[in-house]
Amino acid sequence: MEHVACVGAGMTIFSRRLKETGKEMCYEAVRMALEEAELELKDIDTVVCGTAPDAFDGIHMKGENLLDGCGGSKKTYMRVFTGGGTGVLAPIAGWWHVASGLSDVCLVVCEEKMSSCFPHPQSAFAHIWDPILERPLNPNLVWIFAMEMNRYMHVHNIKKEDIALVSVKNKKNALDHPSAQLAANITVDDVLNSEVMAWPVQRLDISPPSDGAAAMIFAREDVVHSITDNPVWVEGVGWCIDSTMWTNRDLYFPQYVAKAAKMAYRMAGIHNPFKDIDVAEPYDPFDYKELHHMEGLLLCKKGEAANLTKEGVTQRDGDLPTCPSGGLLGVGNPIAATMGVKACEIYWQLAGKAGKRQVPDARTGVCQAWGDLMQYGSVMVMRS
Amino acid sequence: MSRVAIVGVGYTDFRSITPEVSWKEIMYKAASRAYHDAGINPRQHVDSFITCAEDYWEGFSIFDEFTPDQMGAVLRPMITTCGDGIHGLANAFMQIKTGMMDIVAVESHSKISDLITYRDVVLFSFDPVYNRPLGGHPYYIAGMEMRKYLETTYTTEEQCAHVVVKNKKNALSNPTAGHEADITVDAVMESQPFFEPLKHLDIAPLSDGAIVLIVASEEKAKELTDSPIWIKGIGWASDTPWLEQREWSQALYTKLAAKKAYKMAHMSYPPKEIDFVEIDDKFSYKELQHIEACGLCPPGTAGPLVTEGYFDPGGALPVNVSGGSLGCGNLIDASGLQRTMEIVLQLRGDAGSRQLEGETGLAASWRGVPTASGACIILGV
Amino acid sequence: MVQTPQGVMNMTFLSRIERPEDFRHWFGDMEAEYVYTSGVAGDTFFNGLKKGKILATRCPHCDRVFLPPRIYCENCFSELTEWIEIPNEGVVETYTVMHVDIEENPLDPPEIRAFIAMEGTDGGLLHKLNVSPDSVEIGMPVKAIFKKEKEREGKITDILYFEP
Amino acid sequence: MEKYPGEALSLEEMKKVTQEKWSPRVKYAWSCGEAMSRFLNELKKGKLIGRKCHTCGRVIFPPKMFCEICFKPTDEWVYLPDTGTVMTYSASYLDKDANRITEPILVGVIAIDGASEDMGIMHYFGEMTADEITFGKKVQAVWKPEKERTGSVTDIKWFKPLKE
Repeated sequence: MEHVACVGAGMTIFSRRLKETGKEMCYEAVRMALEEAELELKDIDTVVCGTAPDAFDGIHMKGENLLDGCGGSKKTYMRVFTGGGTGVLAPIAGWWHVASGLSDVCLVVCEEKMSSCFPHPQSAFAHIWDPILERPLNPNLVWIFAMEMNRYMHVHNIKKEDIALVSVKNKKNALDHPSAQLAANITVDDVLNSEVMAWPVQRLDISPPSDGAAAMIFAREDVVHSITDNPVWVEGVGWCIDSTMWTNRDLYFPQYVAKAAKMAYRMAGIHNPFKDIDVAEPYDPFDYKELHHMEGLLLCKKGEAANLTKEGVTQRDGDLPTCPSGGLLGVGNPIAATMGVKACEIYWQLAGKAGKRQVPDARTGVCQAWGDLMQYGSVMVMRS
Repeated sequence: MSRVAIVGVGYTDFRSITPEVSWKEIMYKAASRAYHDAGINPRQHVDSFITCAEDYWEGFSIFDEFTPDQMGAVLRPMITTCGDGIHGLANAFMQIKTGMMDIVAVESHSKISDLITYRDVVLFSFDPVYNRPLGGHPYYIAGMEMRKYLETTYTTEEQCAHVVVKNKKNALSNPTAGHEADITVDAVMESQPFFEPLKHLDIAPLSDGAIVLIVASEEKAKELTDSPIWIKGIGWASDTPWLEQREWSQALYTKLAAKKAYKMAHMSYPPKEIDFVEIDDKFSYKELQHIEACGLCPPGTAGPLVTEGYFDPGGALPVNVSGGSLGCGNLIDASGLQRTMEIVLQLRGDAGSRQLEGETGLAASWRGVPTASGACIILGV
Repeated sequence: MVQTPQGVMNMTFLSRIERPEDFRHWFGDMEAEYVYTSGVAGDTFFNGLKKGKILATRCPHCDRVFLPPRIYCENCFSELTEWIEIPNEGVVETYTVMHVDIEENPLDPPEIRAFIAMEGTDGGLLHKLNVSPDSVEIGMPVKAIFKKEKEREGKITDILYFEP
Repeated sequence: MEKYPGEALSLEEMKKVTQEKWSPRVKYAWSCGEAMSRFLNELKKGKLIGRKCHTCGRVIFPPKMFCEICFKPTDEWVYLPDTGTVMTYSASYLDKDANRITEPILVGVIAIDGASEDMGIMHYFGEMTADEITFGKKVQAVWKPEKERTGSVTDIKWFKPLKE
């Protein structure tokens, strides 16, 4: 197995609407990553594109449409897609392109342009459900998360005000992120008093739909050192899917995330995740999801994540800084392009390039994404 | 470097409609046969699963959700790649090459009969501001490309019609094929002009079907079977997606993909080293264009050669003995997997009445209008 | 050899529907409304079309002129900032006579679609050709015919068609 | 703070840039196949049906012709009662298009009695208020009159509290 490092990353701002086309967004993220790595497009031999439903951008086979903006024209180009899990699965795919020995320098580009779906991307979400069993009930996407959140709160007896702390923390962290769409100083009361969407989910529990793109460059060990003195190595990868039938399992714990995490930790030689990991970027499209995923990532025992948050452990200056980027709640949620606040953020943190968001002495980091019908986990461990 | 092999195949019949199975059940059917063929249990032996699909072909915003159960992939590593079946095989190949995986299952299917508005969906893949607003049947792009190809290479419409006749006839010997026929060149030439010079019978009709291939590391392959089929080379590539920037006369994506595959297979003169070929023929002229792009004959010679019988099952270089898309039906993104499967069956000696002699075969795919993406795989015993 | 597990792996289902009328189909769609911004390059191009102008961008490194215009060079990824106005003329690079519509019903009269390589660029435009099917040929010089200025909306259809 | 690329548009600005609109025609007739056809046909008769796997002993609901855990065909059809237990729930003030509504939609996952642990479906609750729904509550399906049933999950109007 070839040793693989990330040598550069880039991302656009995340915004409710961007003027750029999907291709143009990809180009801008890629250019930033190339500049950081001081590489040119000709140095890239392989391109991986990660982008989620075609129904957002409103282009069938949108991977094909985006490919020139991704730098894939006349190149070896591949799109992977695992719903919301794409944001970390795409860099994992970049890893296997390089680790297999097939590619020397691989560019990974993630994109989402949700504003094309007008007036609201909700109409695209209407089609993620089973057409026979669920779509006839006219479901709204928020319902499943509300049901999962409720089950999680019920099983562990967790209070809404404790969950709201995640939203407060991440929106505040996002104040330091140049891409942030919803950075703010808010209070727990703001969250608890915000509009009820589907109980127990309220407006400030949710991340916003966004347009955005992100890019990362991975290189093989023998070329890494000619590119940078400051590589961040991919030490562990894991991905896992659970059954389609989300109504056939207890939703209180994301077993698929735990399986993916174990796979990645085994590869990285991590035995005690809480101790061995210095910074974490679990997927946080909803505030409870950060807690749910900290448990899935085995960073704490089941039901304990809310306490850690309350104790300040997950703050940037805590023992386990979690979502120092500001996450999806603060920076925005352009599905696949959340690679920018997950995998890219861990890269920047470990390379010491996170600017005002920098957490001290971070050597090992983990990022994770989650997707499909609450059934997909993708996990990547990096080390400087 | 350790090698990678295909150790199991499973497939359904290819039929224009399949009302008796859901998309999950057709996948289950192909998967259970592939696992049986490889002598494995997916719940114990398969390390990773890959499906090749696009949301709008299937009717879901996130099709990946609906894939694991019928593959035996629950709580296992699984991904969807939005590509042709050979793109899926490429991911399996790479995953095994990392040393992390030993056995990977690759699935691709077409349940295109579920989609009522196929042509509208193809049009929906066009650039939304420059191309799509002009509307029309999306296959007009193929008509334009065929015109340029014929003009540049001096290939004739009759030579393209020969491809249709050959492939539909080949399909008569393939029990899984769904569009087999014994017809004449005149019948093709007289079929309704759709997008001149492209005629009705130049277009591969749509088909349903599912295919699963089991890919294994060298060590596992030798454990599992006495006849592993080795992946000698694999490559995939895309030309620009801009119709306005493209070289209309040639299939650059196939040229680039084949070059990569040949390099990996250490082939210096592929026409002498390859015994038979399964190549994309979603439109008749595409077979000729793709043969030339693979460097199996010089540009402009594939047309005359097809009329001479060079690409017939008994010819010097049999092409699409399975019947291809014209004879089996267009399986959309499963097409590449169907072609690879045919090469595997031929190399294993399991191709029944259409069995050919040879030790090395090539399969090449194209993702259809309006894409310029394709993949290429070289297999050997 | 790995042992084949016990059981009936190759038997697909153990029970089958036997009457065709018992099979069900479920009808549905994946429809939504979409709005596409024409992008940073596209916005300049389509605002140009409103004024009857065709604008392209040039890559100074590769000396290529992109039409449709891009903000980046596809080959070297340089940022493109140099806009040039090009003549409304080009030659037919390839064409087809469309005899059927999207439902595969006959189109009468047939419609001609072409890719027009535009003068002074390395690209061109895909559009309709207003010419009889008998007289069209590859290499034919054609020019863009615009809608009346008042009717233009900043869309590709501001060009009605190309004609000799 | 350094500037990251991208040009944000307000809703007003969005209306001013050049753009295209499109409403695709995307329609499906999904084959329901063996398992779902039978399931829907039984709903029309006012019955719930599952499939049993003899290897793991689970009764799978909604039914599948294959067991995803054992990876083998399931063995027999099993009728199930139309009662179950509330696994989780929500009271939604959003409809499917994210429009705000004042009377919440009560929805949840109901594990069906007689099926294996956690095997349930999503459905509505009725004949109770949001406050009356609790985890573990026993509920029963309320069926539409036979004449109005079409073989759909909506043949069940909602689940109501089960009277002991």
